[in-house]
Amino acid sequence: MSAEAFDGDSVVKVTDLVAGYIPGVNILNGCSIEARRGELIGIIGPNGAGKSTLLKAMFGLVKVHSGTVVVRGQDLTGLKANKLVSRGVGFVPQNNNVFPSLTIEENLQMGVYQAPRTFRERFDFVAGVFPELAKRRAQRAGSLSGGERQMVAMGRALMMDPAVLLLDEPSAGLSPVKQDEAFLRVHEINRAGVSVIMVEQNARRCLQICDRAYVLDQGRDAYTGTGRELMKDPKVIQLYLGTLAETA
Amino acid sequence: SGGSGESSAEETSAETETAAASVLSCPESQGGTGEDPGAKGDPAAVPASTGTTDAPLKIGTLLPTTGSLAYLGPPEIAGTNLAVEEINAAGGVLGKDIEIVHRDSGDTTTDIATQSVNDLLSQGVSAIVGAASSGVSKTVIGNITGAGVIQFSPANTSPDFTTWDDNGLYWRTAPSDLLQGRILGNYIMSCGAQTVGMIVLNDAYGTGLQSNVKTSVESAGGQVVAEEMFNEGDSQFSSQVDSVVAAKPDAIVVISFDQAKSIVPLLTAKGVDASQLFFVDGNTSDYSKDLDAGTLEGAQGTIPGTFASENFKESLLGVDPALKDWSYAGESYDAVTLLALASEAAGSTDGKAIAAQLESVSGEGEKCYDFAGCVTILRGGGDIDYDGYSGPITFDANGDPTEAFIGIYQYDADNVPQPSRSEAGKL
Amino acid sequence: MLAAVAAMFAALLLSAPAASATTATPDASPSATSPDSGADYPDRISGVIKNEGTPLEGVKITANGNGYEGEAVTGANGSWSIGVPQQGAYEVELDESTLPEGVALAEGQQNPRTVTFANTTNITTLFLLGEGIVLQEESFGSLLLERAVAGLSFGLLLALSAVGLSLIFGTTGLTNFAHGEMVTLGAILAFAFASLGMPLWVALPLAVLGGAAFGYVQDAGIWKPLRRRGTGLVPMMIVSIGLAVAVRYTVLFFFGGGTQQLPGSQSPILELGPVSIPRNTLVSLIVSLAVILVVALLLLRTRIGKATRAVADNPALAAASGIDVDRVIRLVWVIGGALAAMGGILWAYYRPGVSFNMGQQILLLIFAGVTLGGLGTVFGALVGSVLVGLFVEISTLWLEADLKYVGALVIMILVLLVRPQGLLGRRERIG
Amino acid sequence: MDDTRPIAQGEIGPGCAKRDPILVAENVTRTYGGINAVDVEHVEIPRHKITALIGPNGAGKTTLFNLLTGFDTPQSGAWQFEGKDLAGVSAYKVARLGMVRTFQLTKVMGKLTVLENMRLGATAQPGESLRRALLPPLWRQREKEITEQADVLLAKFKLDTKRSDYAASLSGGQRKLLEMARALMVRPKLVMLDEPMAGVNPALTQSLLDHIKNLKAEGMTVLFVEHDMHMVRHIADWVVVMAEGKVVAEGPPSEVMKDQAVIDAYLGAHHDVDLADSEGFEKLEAELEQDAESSVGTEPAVQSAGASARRHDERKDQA
Amino acid sequence: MDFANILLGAFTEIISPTTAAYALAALGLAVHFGYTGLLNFGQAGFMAVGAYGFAIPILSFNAPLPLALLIALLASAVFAVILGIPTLRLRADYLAIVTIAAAEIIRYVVTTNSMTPVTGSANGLAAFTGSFYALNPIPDGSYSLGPVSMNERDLWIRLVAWTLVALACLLVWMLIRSPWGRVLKGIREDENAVRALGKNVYAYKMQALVIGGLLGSLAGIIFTLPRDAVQPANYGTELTFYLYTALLLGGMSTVLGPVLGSMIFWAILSVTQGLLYGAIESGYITFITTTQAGQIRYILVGVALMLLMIFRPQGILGNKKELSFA
Ligand SMILES: Nc1ncnc2c1ncn2[C@@H]1O[C@H](COP(=O)(O)OP(=O)(O)OP(=O)(O)O)[C@@H](O)[C@H]1O
Ligand SMILES: Nc1ncnc2c1ncn2[C@@H]1O[C@H](COP(=O)(O)OP(=O)(O)OP(=O)(O)O)[C@@H](O)[C@H]1O
Ligand SMILES: [Mg+2]
Ligand SMILES: [Mg+2]
Repeated sequence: MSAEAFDGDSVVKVTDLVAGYIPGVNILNGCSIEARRGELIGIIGPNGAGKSTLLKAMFGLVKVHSGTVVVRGQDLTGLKANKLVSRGVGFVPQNNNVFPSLTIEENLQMGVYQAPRTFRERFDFVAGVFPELAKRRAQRAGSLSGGERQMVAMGRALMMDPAVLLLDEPSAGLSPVKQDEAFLRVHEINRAGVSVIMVEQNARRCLQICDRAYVLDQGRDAYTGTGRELMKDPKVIQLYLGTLAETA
Repeated sequence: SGGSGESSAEETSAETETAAASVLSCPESQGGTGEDPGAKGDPAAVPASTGTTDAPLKIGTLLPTTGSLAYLGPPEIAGTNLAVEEINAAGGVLGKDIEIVHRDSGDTTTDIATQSVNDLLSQGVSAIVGAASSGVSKTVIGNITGAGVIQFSPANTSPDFTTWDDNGLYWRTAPSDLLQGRILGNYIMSCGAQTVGMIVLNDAYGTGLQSNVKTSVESAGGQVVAEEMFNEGDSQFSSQVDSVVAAKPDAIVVISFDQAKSIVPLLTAKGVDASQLFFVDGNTSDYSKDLDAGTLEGAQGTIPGTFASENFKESLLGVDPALKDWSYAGESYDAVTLLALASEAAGSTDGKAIAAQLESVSGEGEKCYDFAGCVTILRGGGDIDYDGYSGPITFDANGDPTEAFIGIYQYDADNVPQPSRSEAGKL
Repeated sequence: MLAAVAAMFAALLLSAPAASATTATPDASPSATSPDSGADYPDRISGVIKNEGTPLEGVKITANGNGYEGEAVTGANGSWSIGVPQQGAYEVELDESTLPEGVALAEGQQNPRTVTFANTTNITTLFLLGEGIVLQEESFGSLLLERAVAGLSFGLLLALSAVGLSLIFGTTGLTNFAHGEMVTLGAILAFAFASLGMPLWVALPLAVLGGAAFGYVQDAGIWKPLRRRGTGLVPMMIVSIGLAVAVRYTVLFFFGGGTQQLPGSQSPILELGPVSIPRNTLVSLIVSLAVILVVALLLLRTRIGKATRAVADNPALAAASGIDVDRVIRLVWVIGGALAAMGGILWAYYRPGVSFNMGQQILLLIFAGVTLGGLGTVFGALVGSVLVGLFVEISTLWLEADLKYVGALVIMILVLLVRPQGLLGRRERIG
Repeated sequence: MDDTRPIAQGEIGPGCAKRDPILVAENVTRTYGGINAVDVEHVEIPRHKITALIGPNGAGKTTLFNLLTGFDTPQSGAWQFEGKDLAGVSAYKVARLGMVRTFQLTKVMGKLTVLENMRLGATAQPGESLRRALLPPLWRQREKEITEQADVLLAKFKLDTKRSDYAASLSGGQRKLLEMARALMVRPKLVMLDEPMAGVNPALTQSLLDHIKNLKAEGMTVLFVEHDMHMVRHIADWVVVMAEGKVVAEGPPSEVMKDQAVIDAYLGAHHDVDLADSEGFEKLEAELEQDAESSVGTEPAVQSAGASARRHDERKDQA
Repeated sequence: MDFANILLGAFTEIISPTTAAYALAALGLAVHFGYTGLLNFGQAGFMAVGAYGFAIPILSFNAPLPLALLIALLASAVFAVILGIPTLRLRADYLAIVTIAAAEIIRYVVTTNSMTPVTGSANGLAAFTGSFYALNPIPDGSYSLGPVSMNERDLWIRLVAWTLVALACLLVWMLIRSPWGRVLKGIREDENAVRALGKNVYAYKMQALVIGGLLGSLAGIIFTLPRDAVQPANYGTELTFYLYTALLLGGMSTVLGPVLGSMIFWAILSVTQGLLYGAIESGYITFITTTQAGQIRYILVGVALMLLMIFRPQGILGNKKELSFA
């Protein structure tokens, strides 16, 4: 699934990205990451490191001061989000990731907004991943539990069928089975040819399935390596992974 | 205008025979056109003033160009401008051309009047002509008269001002509602109505007229069977119209300003005959562009003052070619002319000094009808009695006119009010 | 002074014959109404004698006072008039023997009576016959029906404007105080096009298009740049107030402060069973309802409709789903502008009248409707507005007419007390 | 304070009685439309213990929190906190009594600084009453104490560098941390944490666990919802499992996590499997696919995912 | 065109009692909206309650000044409480409409003809400030404040009005920087979070509503004093809009913002008028008449308002940073 799968050409290449919310305060200070064809990239790091900011900046939702975002050879830096969607980039934000007043089904429809014809087919796929969404398709997303919302958000992204998928903590709030399910599906999608960049605080699980991972700290990519390498790196463990899972 | 007056007279009498019993039969129209009050003086023949002044007489106006009474502003402003033109053509007051400064009064919702007044006062005006609305006048009267400046309204009809504590500085050319209301009420009864319904604007103007109409209707033995109020700023009147019509009164009085344009179609649609409709000065205007021909034929209305003469209308159009209405133009013209005359008589442009002369230039003395004529007499040492476009104007000590004509108009088939008769009254 | 008045009056009278020379009934002969005495005196006592609405001819009246006695007999139209030499108190008496058989003075009518006059030249006194004045009462049921119909029409009309407002609010979160001016503009444009000589079927659609264009221009010129800058909703709300003021006075500048009428503003009343309703109102009722239902269905069913709700919920996520947020909002402004303009035209026919502040005058009621129904929902705007319309009209059965908006506003507050999210609004989940 | 006496009184099972309950709920039900969100017959929360509330998504955990703390009203039910009946008591009074909760979807006061957020949590600040607010001497001293207390907590939660930033500028995980730290400012008797560690970095989580254990030592009772089983195993003294609104299992963590029903519905058989090791991965996959066979057709859907992703690529390449 | 005179006009407006009244009312709104997040669009209603609450006792039963003042303040507190009971549970946007409605109800009720003996209906009430001016310790004469000259009466009302503004600012400033003020701000941000921390949100909101309302009703009284008249039409929604404008011009979560905003608002009104009329009267502009100038002026005011909000949405004294987290 890993080394042989990619042929070396880079699908997403972020170079020296500097970005921030308020003029004068940079959150990302020259961050560079790359995802090659068919790669599953994990991004981990402490809270407030700038992981979400990185994804948002790549997706045109945060102002980029300098640096470039190149997707499949095209420079897409600072393009509006909906333009990125039409270039095959999908994104699941960390917070506020559903449309509360739309029903579950309508939320999922929004996932295929630019290709409404594929709805049936994609919906069946998502229903397979999260059967509870299909069962309650007419319920408004605003009334869902935290985990259910997360499923809707994931479901919306799975609907999209993008070439590159950016996920911000997709497993947060999901029960253990659902988390495993989610990781597995992400992995599956990835195997089907979609490049995935995934931010996770469930760091071990993330490192277990990803091809390569970056550790982000204070707006920079501090470490990088394959998932397994990082998982074993004592410094990474001490600073970012903790030992809780091991002592168990 | 006499021609169309004739046809309406025929129409009404024809209807008296055929239509239902509720149709009224008013006293015959006496027709008539507006006449100039009297011969004008010759501006070229005015002798030089004996007095002098350092500062020319400066008059401010506080008339509505915005707000709900905005449509009343243009004729009033034209009236004042016309007067100023004529005064200056006759050499001005105390040897200097007079100046006029216009400011917006807005309406009571905008509170723009206070600011305009501050501005005018800071420019050193001796008198302020305005406001049109009694409500606005009330908010500024303290400010103006407190500063020793005359407030001279061409259109306030609220009786409250008669007794206002104004240092003798509040004056007006419009007669208080008392007279118009009495005459209208009485006139309606003389048309054979026994029951009257009223749709009334709830403000100083509307309720003042309403209570006087009601008094005279009741004292004649009739009854007001429906009184429906609406507020300034209301814009749909169906409930008021419906409940007045439901009481089936013989006559319906609409006391409003511009709102009549919305009220009348509702009334006539409900089957009210035009001859049952009576208007007041706020809404006795030309509806030829607004209503289908014949809609108002036979309806009647009252306007204080004698009928606006063709001459006067023409002169006004010379000042403002866009004018459509003449309401209070005469009163405004007279206000400025009286102020100028009083200033000349006082030999001063000080507000208090001018006010002290207003009563005497308006009454007791040799009749004269414009600035040139009057000032000629005045400078010749005579005593004058100015009679203006709005009536004979004789002030009492409260600053109110003591006598006035109320013109009664009847609508012709084109929905244009035509002079029908005129009644004189004293206050 | 008195002499002067008399002279003035005489001058007027003198001018009269000239004006009425061609009049069929010369006004110099008041005898056309009745033969009476004292025809030359300017001060007159007069009246009309009617029995159950029919004028009585030949009834004799006398007036006595100030050393003068006059009498008159009623003419064919029942009127009589006695001229008296001076104002003051007179005793006026109706000669009951001259009344027809079976007709008598009504109860409580003084005869003879003292009539005093001062300050005016005419005084009228009525002798009521038969039962006197009979008050007309309509049954409560028919009054209620009448008000309900009026309220329904008014409410639907509000709803049309309210839907536009609610749509804009729902999509952008903006409380648009300039919506009243968008309503006004529809009517003003219709008036302008019609007065250019266009037939109504051209002028009215053009005005609606104009409203849509105004929505477009507004968004392109103001709201989109503001969104770009990330301006908050409250500053935007103030901008909308500024816009409202600027537009209102621009309209005033060009249109003037008066009320004007659109062609065909006077319409006959149609009787539909127990209900009577002006034709224009009926048409506007049907148009409103149809348009609102179409808009609501579009929003619920179509992709773009769902997109508007998605943008309302979360613009960033909407963009992340591939929705062109600016385009959706632009569309909403265009539709909102068109609906407001349509509302304005119907409003101009309903009142009837076009004036520069007509939209502002109902803005609060529009807001009340939208709020009562639940902010941001189309059906809510419909239901809320109809309720507001009904309460405005029906409350006049008990309240003074000048308080008629109070009833509706109180009801709105009471409903929100029970349902803080409005009738069709949904409560948000906590936690 | 190592209390090793048994927590339950009598037999352990769903709804069993506790030796020293701080919170007792009876027949609490809440339905939304047709859904029975919460239908708890009986549950007791032991005093001075750390209790974990776990269960699948949508089990009703958050709703139960809402009901118990007065943010929502149940269709029926009664519950006592330290013997006081709380049904119908408004949310702020519940908090005053010493039962404070956090929110799963964080609620921070965005335009207040992090420190002000913390200070707002403090109790017994006389300056919060209108009358005393105007007399600073009456509240300055207390304010100083509060600030000290806040600073200690902020340092623990790694928020000290953000102390004077607006809370709106916090990252997702930092919000979670602030939410929890703020609740601790109240010094409640019972603190109810709704997924406090979701989104928090594991290294930090680990360092916070000791802090939570200390709370117990200070006499606090903790009830928390969490999906992170390492954490549950590590600090919980007792675990309550909810599913479809009901309490389905209860017991010490080690026992409960061996319960087959809990594993099936919630944990999954292989949640400990290392996915990095390809064997483990396939095991898990097979397991999940087997589960899914009963539900909607996963297999073709997955294929179609792959297929359409490829199509996508082709589309782009043509462009 | 006389620029000195235009500036003089603007200065006159800046120190006028009406501006002081706006400042007080806008300060009340700052408490409501700027600090507590209560989108009260009924401040005109509070002003009306103050004005009528002051005038009616004096005119109806000859109440002495302090009693009238007390009644006015009490009335507005009661109004705040009555208004608060149904509305404080509402979301901000619902609250806005309901408070507009409540203020309009007040206005309709004092306008209705059926209560003329008490309220004077649409004519309003007049001649009730005698006792206030009787308190004037300033001897008769003409006084000048900078370039503006005024009589003893004008000076007295200005002194009183601006002293009140200063006191109110001080009060609000002290309240807002206290822990009490912090709770208000917390409520503005998220009332459920504050509730979860054990604060009685409802009571705090009510306190804020009452305090802002009291400031509003004081403003209503100040507004009527120089006019010696209350007019119901003065208290329409427009007034509230203008108050919000003043508040936002200055900066909504600041103490001095509302004061500065009111001054700017009135200065804009005055300067646009001065420039426009000046240009027309001195012949710079020939294509419009002074009749139209009143209308143009409002167009300019509207545009100026928009521009100010577009280019400085946080207000003059506001903190730009706050806005980036809408
Ligand atoms: N809207 C914002 N305005 C200003 N600063 C922000 C904003 N959002 C985040 N920040 C700051 O940017 C930094 C990075 O935030 P970001 O959300 O990218 O962190 P993260 O790595 O995703 O953390 P977490 O794991 O907690 O989600 C943090 O210090 C945060 O305080
Ligand atoms: N307002 C509401 N309307 C309709 N359904 C609701 C509402 N609130 C909650 N529910 C439903 O009730 C169920 C319980 O929700 P709850 O939030 O309590 O779950 P939870 O156990 O906290 O789940 P999670 O672990 O995902 O947070 C869910 O299925 C949810 O969809
Ligand atoms: Mg993040
Ligand atoms: Mg939950």
